[in-house]
Amino acid sequence: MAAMFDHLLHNYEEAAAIALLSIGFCMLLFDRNLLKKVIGLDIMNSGVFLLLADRGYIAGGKAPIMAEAASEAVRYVNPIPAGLVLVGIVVSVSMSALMLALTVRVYQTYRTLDVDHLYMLMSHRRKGGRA
Amino acid sequence: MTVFRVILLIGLVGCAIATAIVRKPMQAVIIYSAFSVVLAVLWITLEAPDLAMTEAAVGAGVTGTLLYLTLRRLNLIDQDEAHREKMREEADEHGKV
Amino acid sequence: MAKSDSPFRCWLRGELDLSAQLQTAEMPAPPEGERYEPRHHPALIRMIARQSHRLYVALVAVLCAVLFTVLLLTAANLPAYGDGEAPTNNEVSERYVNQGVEETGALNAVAGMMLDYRAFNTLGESFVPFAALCAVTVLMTRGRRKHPLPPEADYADYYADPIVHTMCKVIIPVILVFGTYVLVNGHLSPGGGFSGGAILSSALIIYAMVWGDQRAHGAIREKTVRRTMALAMGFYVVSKTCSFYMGANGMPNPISAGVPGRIFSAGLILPLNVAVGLAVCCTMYSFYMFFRRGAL
Amino acid sequence: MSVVQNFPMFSIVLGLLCAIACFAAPRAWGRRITLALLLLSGVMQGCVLWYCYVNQASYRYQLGHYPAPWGSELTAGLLEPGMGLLFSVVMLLSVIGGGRHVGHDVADGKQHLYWVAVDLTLAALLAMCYTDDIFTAYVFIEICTIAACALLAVREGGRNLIASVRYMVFALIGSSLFLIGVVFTYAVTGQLLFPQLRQAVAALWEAGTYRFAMTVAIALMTAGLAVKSGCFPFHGWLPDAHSQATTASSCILSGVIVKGYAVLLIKIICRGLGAQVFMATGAQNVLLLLGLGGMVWCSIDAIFAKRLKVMIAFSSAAQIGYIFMGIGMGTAAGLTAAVLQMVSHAITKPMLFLAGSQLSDASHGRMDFPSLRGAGHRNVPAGILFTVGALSMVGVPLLAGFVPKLYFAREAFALGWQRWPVLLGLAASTVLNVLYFLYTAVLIWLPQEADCRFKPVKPHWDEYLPGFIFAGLNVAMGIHPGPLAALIDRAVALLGR
Repeated sequence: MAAMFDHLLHNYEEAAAIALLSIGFCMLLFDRNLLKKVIGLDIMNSGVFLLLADRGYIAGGKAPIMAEAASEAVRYVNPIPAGLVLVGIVVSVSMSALMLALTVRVYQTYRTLDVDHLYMLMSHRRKGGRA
Repeated sequence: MTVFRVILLIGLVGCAIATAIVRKPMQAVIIYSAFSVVLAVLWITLEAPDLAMTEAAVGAGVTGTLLYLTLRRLNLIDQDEAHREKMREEADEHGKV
Repeated sequence: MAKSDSPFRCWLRGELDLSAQLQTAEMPAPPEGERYEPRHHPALIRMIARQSHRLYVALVAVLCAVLFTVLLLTAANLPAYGDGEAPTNNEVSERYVNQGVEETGALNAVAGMMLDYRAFNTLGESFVPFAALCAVTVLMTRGRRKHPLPPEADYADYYADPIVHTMCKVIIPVILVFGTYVLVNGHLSPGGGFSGGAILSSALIIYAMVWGDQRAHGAIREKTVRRTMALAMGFYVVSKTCSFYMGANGMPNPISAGVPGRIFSAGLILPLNVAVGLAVCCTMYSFYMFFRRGAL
Repeated sequence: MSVVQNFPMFSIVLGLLCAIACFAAPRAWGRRITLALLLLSGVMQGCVLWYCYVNQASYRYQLGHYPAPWGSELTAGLLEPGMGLLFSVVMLLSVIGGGRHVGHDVADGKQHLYWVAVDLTLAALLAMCYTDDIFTAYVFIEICTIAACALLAVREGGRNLIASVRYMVFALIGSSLFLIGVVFTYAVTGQLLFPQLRQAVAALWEAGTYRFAMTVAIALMTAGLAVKSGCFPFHGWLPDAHSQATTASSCILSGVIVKGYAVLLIKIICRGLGAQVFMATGAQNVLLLLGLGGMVWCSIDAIFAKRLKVMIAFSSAAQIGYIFMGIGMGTAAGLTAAVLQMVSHAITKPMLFLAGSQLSDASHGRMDFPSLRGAGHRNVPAGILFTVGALSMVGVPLLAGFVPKLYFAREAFALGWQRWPVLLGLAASTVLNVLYFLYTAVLIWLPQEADCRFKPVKPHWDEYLPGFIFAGLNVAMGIHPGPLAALIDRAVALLGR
C-alpha cells in the first residue's frame, strides 16, 4: 500500500489528471444546470488529455521540433500522445459547441436549464394532455 | 521545474473545483477560461507547444467565447440562484399554459 | 372483469376474449408518451418507482466513487511519469522522431505524424468539426418562426468606442498575419492547421464583434463561407485518397519531401495544413455567428 | 493488388465526399446523392465480401506509404464487409421507406443537412467496421455520435430536445470511458494498431506486468461501448431517442448505429486484445449478466409502454441484450449467434418502425394503443408488415427472429454454469415478447368500431417496397439460415486470425 502511494506521488501528474476527470465527470452527471454540465464535460476531457500527454513526456526531453543542426545528444519527447491530444481537443470543442447549441434550444423552448426541472415539466405536461 | 508544475496542477484542480461550486454561470465561464490558460501553460512544461497553441486558441478562445455567447443569448449574464428560482416559477406557469 | 383493467392484465389472466374487452372499455386515450407512472401497478412497485430516482442517484454516486478509486489505483500502476524506458517509447515513436525528417520532410514531428504517418486518423478528425457544424446548424435554425434575438442595443456598441475601434483596426491585421504564419509554418514550427485556423477565426470574430454582425454578415457572405469549407474539405479528402491509393498499391510517392526546413517542403503537409486551417476557421466563425445571431 | 481491395477505403472516403457534396450542392440534390451513395456503397461492400469469400482470407490494407505500426491500416475479412453490406442496405431501405416522413418532419431549409448526417453516419459506421486502429475508431465513434444527434434533433417538437440532451450526455460519458480505456491501453503497451496491440497485450499478460492497468483498460473500453450501444443498465436514453426521431432516423438509429458499436466491440475483443486475454479478465461474464438483465428488464418496460414507437424502442433495448449475451458467452459459436442476432434485428426493427409509423398515419398520427385498434384494416400492407415483424421478434419459426434464438439455445448447452441462466433468460424474454408483440399484432387486426373516426388510407404501394424487401429477407433468413450461419462462422474464425 505504501509502495502504491509512493508510486502515486511519483505519478503526481496522473493523479491530478484523474482528479480533474472526476470533478468533470461528477459535474456532467450530477450538476443540474445544463451549462455547467457542458463545462464539466470540457474539464473531464481536459483531464483525459492531461493523462494522455503525460504518457509522452520524457524527463529532460525536448519538444519534437527538429532543429536544423540537431546534435545526437538531444532526446526528444514522444510525439504520438501530443498528436492524439490534438485530435482530442478538436473533438472536445466540437462536442461542446453541439451541447451549447442544445442548451440554447432547450432554454428557448422550456425557459429553464435545470435538468431535473425539465423532466418534471415534461411529466407535468404529459399529465395535462397532449403536448 | 517540478515545483512550477505542481503549482500549475494545484491551480488547475483549484479552478476545476471552483467551476463546480460557484453559483453564477458567468463566474463558471470565466473560471473555465482561466482553467484553459493554465492548461496551456502546463502543455508547454510538458514540451508540447502544438498543444499549448491549440489549447490557448481553441480552449480558452473559442470555447470561452461560445460559452459567453450562450449566456448572452439566454440573458443569464448576471443572475444567480435566487433569480433562477424566479425563472423556475415562470417556467412552471409556462408549462401549465 | 373490472372495466378499468388494462388489456394486458386480461392477457395475463388468460382471458382471450380481447375484442369484447376492448369494445366495452372505451379507454380514455392516454396522452402521448405517458409511461412513467403506470396506473395499474401494485402499491409496492409504485413506491419503488417513486423512490427509484433517488436510489438511482445514490447508486450512481457509489459507482462513481468506486470508478475514481480504481482509476487512481490504475494511475499508480502505470509506468513511471517521465520514464524514458516506458512501453510508449518504442520503435513506433522512435521512427517518428529519428526518420521523420527524411521520410516526411517535416521538422515538426507532431505534424509529420498527424498528416503523413497517421493521416487517416486526422482525416476523420477534421470531419468532426464539420459534423458538429451541421448539427449546430440543424439546432440553431430550428423552427419556422424566428426566435426574437435581444435587440441590438443590448449589445455594447464597440464601434462607437474610439479606443476599441482604433485598437481593433491595428490588432486584426496582426492576428491575421500571425494566424497565417502559424498555418503555413505548421511543418516547421509548432502550430498547424487547427491552431492556425482557430487564430484566424478569432480575427474574424473580433471583426464581427466590433463592427457588428450585420456588417460582418455583409462582408463575409454565407455562400463564401460554405464554399470555402466545401472546397477545403474536398481538396483534403481527394488528395489524401490519392495518397492512400498510391501507398496501398505500391506506387511511389510522386511528391518529394523537399529540403527539410524550407517553407515549400514536406510534400502534402503544407497544402493539407492550409486546407484544414481554412475549414477550421470557417467552422469556428460559423459557430460564433450561429450563437450570436442564429444564422450565418 | 486487386482493384476490389481498394473498395473499403473508397467507400469510407466516398461517404465523406458525399457529405461535403450534400452540404455545398443545391438543396434538392441531397436526397439523390445520398441514395446513390448508399447504393454504391452496398455494391462495393458486396464486391469486397465476394472477393474475401472466394479467397477465404482476410487482408490488410495499408493507408498511405508507411507499413503497420507506423501508418494506419484497414482490415477486411468476412465480418467487416458483411456488416458494411448490411448497414448500407438497411440504411438505403430505411431512407426510401421513411422518405415521405423526412419531407414532412424536417423543415425545408434543413433537409440537405439531414442528408449530410446520413452520409456521415454511413462513413463513420464503415470506418468503425473496417478500421484496424483503436484511436481512429474513437474518432469515428465521435463522428457517428454527432451525426446521430443531428438525425435525432432534426425533427421538431415534442420531447425531441430532451431526448437529444439525454442521448448526448450518455454518449459523451460512453466515449469518455472508451477514451480513458484507450489511454491506459496505450500507456502500458505503446501500440495503437490491432495486430501489434494484440501481441503486446499477450506478452504483457504472459509477463504479468501492468495486469491491473490492462484489466481496467479492457473494462473501461467495454463499458464505454456498452453505454453507447444502450446495454442494459445504461439504456435510459435509448427508448426516448429511438422513439422521438423521425421514422427514417428511428430505423437508422436502432437498426444500424447501435450495431456499429457492437461490431467494434467484437473487433476490439478478437483482433485488438485477443479473446484469451479478454476472457481472463472475466469481463465476458459481466457482459453475459448485463445482456440477460437487459433481455428481461427492457421487455418488462416494453409491456408497460403506452405508445407504439416507445414499445418498439424498448424492444430494441431488449434485443441488444441478446447481442451482449452472445458476446458474453465467450465462445466462437456464441459470437456467431450474436452476429446472427444483429443481422436479424437489423432487418426486422426498421420494418417495424416503418410499418408502425404508417399504421399511426392511418390513425391521425396517434401512437397510443387504443387509437391503433383496427389500424391494420385501415392500412392493410402496413398491417401485414407489422405482423410479420412482430412474429419475427417473438421468434416464430420460419422467420428471422427465430434463428439467433435457436443458435443461442444450442450454444447454451455447451456452456458451464452459464447454461441455466441463459436458457431461463431466453425463455423469459420470449414469453415477454409474446405478451407485447403478439398483443399489438392482434390489436391492429381487431374489428374496428362502427363509429371509428379514422378513415382507411389508400396505400401507395411504392412506399411499402422497402418493408416488403425487409419481410422477404426475413422469411429467407428464417427458412434457410444455413448458408448465412456458415458464412458468419467463417467470418468469426477469420477475425481472430
